[in-house]
Amino acid sequence: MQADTTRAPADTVALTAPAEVPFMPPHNGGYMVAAYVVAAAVYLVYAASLILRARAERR
Amino acid sequence: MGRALRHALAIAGKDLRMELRTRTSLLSAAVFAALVLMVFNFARDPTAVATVDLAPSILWVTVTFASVVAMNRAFTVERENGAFDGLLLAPVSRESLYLGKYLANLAFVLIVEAITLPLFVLFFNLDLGGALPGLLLTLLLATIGFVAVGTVFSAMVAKTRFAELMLPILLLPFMVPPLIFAVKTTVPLFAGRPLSDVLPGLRFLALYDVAFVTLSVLLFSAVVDE
Amino acid sequence: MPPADAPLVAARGLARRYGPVHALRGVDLDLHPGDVLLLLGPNGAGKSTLLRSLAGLLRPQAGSVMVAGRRLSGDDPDARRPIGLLSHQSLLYDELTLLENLVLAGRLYDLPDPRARAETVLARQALLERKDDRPRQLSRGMQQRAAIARALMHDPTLLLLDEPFTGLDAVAGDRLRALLGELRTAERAMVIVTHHASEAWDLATRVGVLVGGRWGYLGPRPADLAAFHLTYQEVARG
Amino acid sequence: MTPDAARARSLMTRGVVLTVLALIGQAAVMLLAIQFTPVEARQGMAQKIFYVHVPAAVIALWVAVPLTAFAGLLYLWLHDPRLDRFAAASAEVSTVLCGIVLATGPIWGKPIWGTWWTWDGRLTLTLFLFFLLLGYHTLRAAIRDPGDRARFSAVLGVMGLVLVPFIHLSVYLWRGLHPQPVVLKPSAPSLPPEMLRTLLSGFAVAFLLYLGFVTLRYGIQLARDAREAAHAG
Repeated sequence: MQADTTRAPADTVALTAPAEVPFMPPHNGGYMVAAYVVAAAVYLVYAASLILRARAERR
Repeated sequence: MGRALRHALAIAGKDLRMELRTRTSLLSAAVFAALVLMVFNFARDPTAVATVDLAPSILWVTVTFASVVAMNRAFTVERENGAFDGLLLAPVSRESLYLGKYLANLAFVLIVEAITLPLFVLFFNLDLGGALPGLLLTLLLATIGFVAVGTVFSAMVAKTRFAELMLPILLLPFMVPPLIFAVKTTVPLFAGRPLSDVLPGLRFLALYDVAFVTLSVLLFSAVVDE
Repeated sequence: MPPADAPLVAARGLARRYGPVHALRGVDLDLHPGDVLLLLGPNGAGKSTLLRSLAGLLRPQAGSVMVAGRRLSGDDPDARRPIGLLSHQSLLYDELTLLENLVLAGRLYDLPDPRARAETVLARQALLERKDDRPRQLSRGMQQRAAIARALMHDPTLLLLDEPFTGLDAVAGDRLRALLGELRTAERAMVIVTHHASEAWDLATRVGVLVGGRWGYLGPRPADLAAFHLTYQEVARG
Repeated sequence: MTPDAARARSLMTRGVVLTVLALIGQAAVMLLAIQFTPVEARQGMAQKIFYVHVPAAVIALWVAVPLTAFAGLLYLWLHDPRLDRFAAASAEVSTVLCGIVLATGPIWGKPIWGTWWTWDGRLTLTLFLFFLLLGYHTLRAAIRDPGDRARFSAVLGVMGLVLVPFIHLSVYLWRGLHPQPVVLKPSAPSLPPEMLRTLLSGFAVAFLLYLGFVTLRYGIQLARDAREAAHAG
């Protein structure tokens, strides 16, 4: 079986021992975006609620 | 030491006499248990899931909810005519006051379990056989633990309007570890596996009991003393 | 026993807050055996806060209370032994009979023969024939006599009474005044919290008026109630 | 303007500044993770959720929740209202942080482990703490007397903290694993420098967020208490 000579792209670093057959990392960036959006949303909404409550107190 | 125990037994005795006289919450807890068991009985497909695998968790869920019903009344009854002030005023240490209420609660829950267990065996026509002593020990150790925490929490929620709802909300997270330890003890027990498989669960249950009975005794005065 | 002239009760610098509200702002009080203090003051002036602090049911945020030479604190339950409390609630369990309620109290106070003692105090309150009844089966006046019986089970030397006359008709009021008269002995001190000074004026040896958590007036009871009302009015406003 | 009200005002200002800075920091870390951190060869881009999930979990489980319980324990000893006020503020922030961990956990789990939920030690502990915190807030809302509310929530806080080791034991027994050494050791045993840098900055920002949020929330509560005192005084 002819060895697959394509190397993983330069900027990826194999954390664990490389599998016998190097392969492209799975295309699952969408999950990352979803997680970042959710985290950012929660942080922002909570910060906003605190700042609004603070402003209500200052009046 | 003897005096503290006498005080505790006097208080526990009073609670038991009052409860056995009205039997309200004991009966409701027992009826509740029977209903939950029945629901479980019809909610599963006996052919799909072997009874023996499901049985432990069914028993524990039933016991969990039935005991929360039983434990709630421990301190609601003290609010009648400000009777609790009478106990707080007496030269009784908070530790023996807690011990008294704890022993009464323990007795109620064990009575509810004594009603639930035969129903459980009947409804699921289980052949416990050799597993009965192990099951009873596990049931006792688990109950000792969560009733200790439940007694402290029922003292706190008695002061709120919806004590019946508050107690489960506070207590359930504390009941899951003993529940897991108990299920992980009874599953190998029912399956007749060697003692070494049964021991870890029992050891953790005993550890939980020591930790939370001690902690509850220490923290109880913070709950009742204004 | 503490020396003869030592006060039965010595409260020093009592302070207590409920969130933003300062119920007590530094209250001192000495009570000697035989004293009967009439505790007056507008609502929310701190009367029941002070009474509950004297009973050891309320931990002051500052200051301390000594009863019969022992400081009231969580870790010394016995310091509360000499204290008896008659609150406007009866402290009785509805599911227990009168006798069972009193025997329980007797056991908590380590009495040698709680049952005999219970029957004695019930007899003195003319309730012996009702000993097997439940508190809720009794009239308001009888319930209060049952509550008094419970408070007297351990023969307290410090008797605290929180608005004992509320809800009583004239007859029951007179009967209570007579009873309190009998209870006034050389060894016992009493604190009576009330809204109407007249209810227990002639029983009192001293009068204390709490205003905003401090003493507006604390001293021997003046002879004339009417004159006192005048000074009390400015004190309350002052 | 009472001293408390003045102090509340300054705390709120400081809290807002800290929070805004921390939010900017958080955005920077996300950018750092996306643009300037290598993609993990086996897990792909989804692995980068790690840089938000783990810091929030570490700050929640090792800073926010323990501080809440410890402030409660100290309150039981000193009965100082400031400790109770801090415990309540820290509990609210702990709930938000646990919320983020529970939200991003499954989103990370799906691509990596193939399931939305696993009884992994850290996630299970976070779920338990989330329920304990909901109980904590429900209890505080249900008790009107400030003294009772402070003591009861402190007792629940201490009880909750003692429950944590038993949650670890339950997870261990439930999954029949050998006990995991440290629940929170980053899943990658040793990170290359570029990844470690992003993770550490993630920790720093998450801590700054906690600090900003708790200062701000404490200031708000102090202002409310001061206003109440003014009315009742």
